[in-house]
Amino acid sequence: MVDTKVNLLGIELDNPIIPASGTFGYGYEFAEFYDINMLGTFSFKGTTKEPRFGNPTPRIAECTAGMINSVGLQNPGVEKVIAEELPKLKKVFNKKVMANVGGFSIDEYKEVCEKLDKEEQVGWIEVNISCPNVHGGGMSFGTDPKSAFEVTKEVKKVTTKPIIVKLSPNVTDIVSMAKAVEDAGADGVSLINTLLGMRINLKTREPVIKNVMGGFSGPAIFPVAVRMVYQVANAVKIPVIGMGGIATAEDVIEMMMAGATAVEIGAQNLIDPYASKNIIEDLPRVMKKYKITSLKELIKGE
Amino acid sequence: MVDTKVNLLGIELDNPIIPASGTFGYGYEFAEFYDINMLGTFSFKGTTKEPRFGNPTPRIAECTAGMINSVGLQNPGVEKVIAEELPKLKKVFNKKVMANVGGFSIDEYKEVCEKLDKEEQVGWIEVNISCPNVHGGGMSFGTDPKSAFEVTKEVKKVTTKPIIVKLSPNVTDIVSMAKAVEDAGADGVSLINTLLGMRINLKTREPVIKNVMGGFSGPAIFPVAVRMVYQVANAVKIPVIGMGGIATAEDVIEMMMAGATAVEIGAQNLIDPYASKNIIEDLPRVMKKYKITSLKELIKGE
Amino acid sequence: MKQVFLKITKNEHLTKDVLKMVLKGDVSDIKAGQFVNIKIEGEYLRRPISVCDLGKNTLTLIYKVVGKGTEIMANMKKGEVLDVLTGLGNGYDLSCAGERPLLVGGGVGVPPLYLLAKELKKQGKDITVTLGFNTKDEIFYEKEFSKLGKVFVTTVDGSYGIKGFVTNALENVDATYFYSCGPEPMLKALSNATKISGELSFEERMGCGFGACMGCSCKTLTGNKRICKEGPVMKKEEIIW
Amino acid sequence: MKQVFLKITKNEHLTKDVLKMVLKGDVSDIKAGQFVNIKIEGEYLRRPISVCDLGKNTLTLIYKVVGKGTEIMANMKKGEVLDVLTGLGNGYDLSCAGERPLLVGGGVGVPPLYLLAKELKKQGKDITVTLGFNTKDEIFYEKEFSKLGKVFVTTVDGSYGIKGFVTNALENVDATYFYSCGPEPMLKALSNATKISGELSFEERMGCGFGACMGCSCKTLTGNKRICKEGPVMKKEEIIW
Repeated sequence: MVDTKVNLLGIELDNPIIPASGTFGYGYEFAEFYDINMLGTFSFKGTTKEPRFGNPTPRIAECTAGMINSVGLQNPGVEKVIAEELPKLKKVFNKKVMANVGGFSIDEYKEVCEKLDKEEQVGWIEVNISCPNVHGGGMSFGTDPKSAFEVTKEVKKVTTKPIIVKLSPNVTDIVSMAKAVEDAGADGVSLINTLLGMRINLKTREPVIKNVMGGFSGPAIFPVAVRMVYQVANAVKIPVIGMGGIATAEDVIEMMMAGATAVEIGAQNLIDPYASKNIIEDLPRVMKKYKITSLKELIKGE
Repeated sequence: MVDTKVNLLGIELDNPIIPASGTFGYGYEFAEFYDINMLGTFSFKGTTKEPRFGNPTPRIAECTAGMINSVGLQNPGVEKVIAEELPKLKKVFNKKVMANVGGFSIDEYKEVCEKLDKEEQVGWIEVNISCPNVHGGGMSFGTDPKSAFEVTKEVKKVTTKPIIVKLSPNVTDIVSMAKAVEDAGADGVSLINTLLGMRINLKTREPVIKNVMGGFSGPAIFPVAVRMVYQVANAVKIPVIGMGGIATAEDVIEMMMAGATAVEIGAQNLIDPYASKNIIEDLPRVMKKYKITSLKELIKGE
Repeated sequence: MKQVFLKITKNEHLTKDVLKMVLKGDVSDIKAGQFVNIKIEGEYLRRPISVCDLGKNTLTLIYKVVGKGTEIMANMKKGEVLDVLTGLGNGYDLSCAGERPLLVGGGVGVPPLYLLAKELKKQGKDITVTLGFNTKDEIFYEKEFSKLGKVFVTTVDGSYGIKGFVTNALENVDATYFYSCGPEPMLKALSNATKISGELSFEERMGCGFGACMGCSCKTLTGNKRICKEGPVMKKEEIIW
Repeated sequence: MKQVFLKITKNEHLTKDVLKMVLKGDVSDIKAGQFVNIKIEGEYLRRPISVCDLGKNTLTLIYKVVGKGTEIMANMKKGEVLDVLTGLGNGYDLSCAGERPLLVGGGVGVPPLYLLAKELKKQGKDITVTLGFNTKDEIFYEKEFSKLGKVFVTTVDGSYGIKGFVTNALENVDATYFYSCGPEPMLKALSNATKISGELSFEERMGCGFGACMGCSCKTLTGNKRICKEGPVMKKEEIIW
């Protein structure tokens, strides 16, 4: 028997598979498809202080081996997430969930993180400083080490649970970003968020996405993700959650060999609602194939 | 009849199709496959002052919808290019060629550009400040606007032909890079060079590429390329050559709608030696389909 | 929602750009007005196609070739097996039909009305169908609908039936409720032209098609809705034009 | 180089991991020691496979399943048509063989020696063949080679033939020249173990396979060479180990 367990910042996961924020709603919808308790955990839909509709449609574009989205953090707002979504989730998920938080100012990040930190269901808080689809702050926090440091430091002041900062790949130097949030007290980092991409409709000669650009994800971006996870894992001491185009159990292993402690599955959940389940079920076979007894042996420093 | 002609910095091209540097050698090898005079032009193998072997092998890795290379500017050196490669090319190509120049210092860029500028066969000089596979300068010129400005300014001093600066996508702000070289006197920019990527061999648990990372190209990166070309074309007044994952005539049109005056075809030449030829032959059909009479009508400012 | 593997038993042109595909397999839990989401080899996103007809083990789709995904579909052969998510979307609410429902479809908005018409017919309703096309060559399924109710066809260029838009065929129709599907301008014109209540089926570029990605959201008077989950069918009264 | 479209007429296992594929079509201009580069649906790069045998209109390839590309190949069916670039690489130089050439192959390095052996046989040479495998179950083509010359088989575990490496079978061989293909450690050992001159065929990860990308370059005593163009066959004397 192979051992798929990993430890993510003090909580043992049955496996390293974590559906990524924005591709798994608040979980209960996928619970109609399969028992989501089989997951390591999942990161819920990026939550902001106020309810948001997000960007105008169309906000989806097809790409070779990937897709662009410009949803723009549509969510019901933190109050409603706590009052309605988490109770619904509780009925179908008995593990700790990862709370994903978006924001437009340091104060907003602080307020939302502080509220979610008090929720017993929440095991980790993933602070998204890298959403490419919101203006007025979200992205600049993700591309400027100083801003990233600030938001991390302030969030840490008002929280007790592990803070994982989600990094943008749209930067010259991913290592300096990771080090900045590590220095500010981040307990972990997750990367990569989407690459900024664009498509044009040849018939209308206009961008496919109403918002012109959006976040590009899917297997196409996997080599960039592996590279950045490798760079960051070799530069920081905190755990790295790897993501970006993972579609198979082989990809999971490759991402962990690059230095990830756990992985998030994003776009693949959207083209196959059973993707995360299938990957988990296929992991033991792939581990055996590559003579891996325990996933922990792949993790740097363990 | 549709008109595929475009004007690239004073020279009329029969069509906007330009095989990209590093995927077309010094041209004469492809002349065995088809008459390369049908091309708009092509950009020859990145040439440096001294002969270079490049990086250790393996220097190629397979990716979903793309590949990684870490060739590292293997070339016979500028003297031999002028003495041997250009004369061989002359026998099979009667158009102006684009000279691609790599380097490790401003002096080297200057010296190589000055020499190639004197060659009658050379129509444009493409200054590659963005090769991800060479250390000691090549990449930092491509990620720092000040260095990019400097190298462009110095090269312009010793050349008379149009200088096109090839930009790296591995930056936070592609627009500031493009503006820097425009301010320094660049006549045009070409983008995107490859994204920095990495793959790991699950059997050996080591990077596939001996040099660990390399340049990721192919259809996978097309949405990033379209986005950056769009951003740059909207920010500078000089012509933009668009490249990055172009595989079909439709992609050419999309890149031109994003703001490109001409396009370079890269990785696709490697998986299909007839790719550039096929794209040129398919262009009129696609233009008719999308009711484009002349490609010039797609180019911004024309 | 259900993931099923269906075998193509027919895939043929009805017009130059419109094809009919018949699939065989587990088609339980599919309702009129819903759509299926098809995995297409070589494309990343699935392609949502509205349900046109349903047999005991067969599903009929009618689709228009509009891009690369539908081009690939058009070249699929009998015997190929497709990975299909079924039972997606809310579907039409048959309980509102009244005695004399009006069905209004435009172009590729016509197919989803067919299964609806069959089911309303089973309930003994007096059905009127108005089908709008650009031109004569694009017309399909007129005969099929004729077996289920009174059919008016409009063509924009007047090459067949009533010249103009579907709204030009509504004047003498005395209906209790309407069901519609078609391009947004048609839906809006229809909504404005009718005093009765009704339902309209919308299109949007979708990511997942099953409510996860929020790609296809729209604002309504009754809150934000996902076209793929709380839609594609909306009540006339809740739509913000 | 030539781009051709070849139809699969056979694709069957020789051992657990090694398959033999026979392709039909235009196979002109292919020489012993060359390789072909095959477009594989779903993969980006072509896959280079060495030429094992050649008929009037048929090409035989023997390949080992080592990754995703060859896995896809192993699942290809009779009748499928492949996009193949042929005539790639330099091939063996038959003019150096002398009267008693020695052919040494290890594992999947065995196949390219077969066409070579056939052609040397045609020239009336006295051929000795040494084939190295890990174990008995991995052996293939021993019988085929036996028709062309004297064959020694070695297995690392001694489960068949001579126990050890191909070099263990060379002691009593009196050859004029050697031709070899196999893993690099084998080639090196062979090169060291032989006093005669010879040719060795190398493997490297390739981008294009036809000399454009410089992905597979290597340094030799006679300058930089591209494995795909000036190689894959190198003279013993020019190799830098």
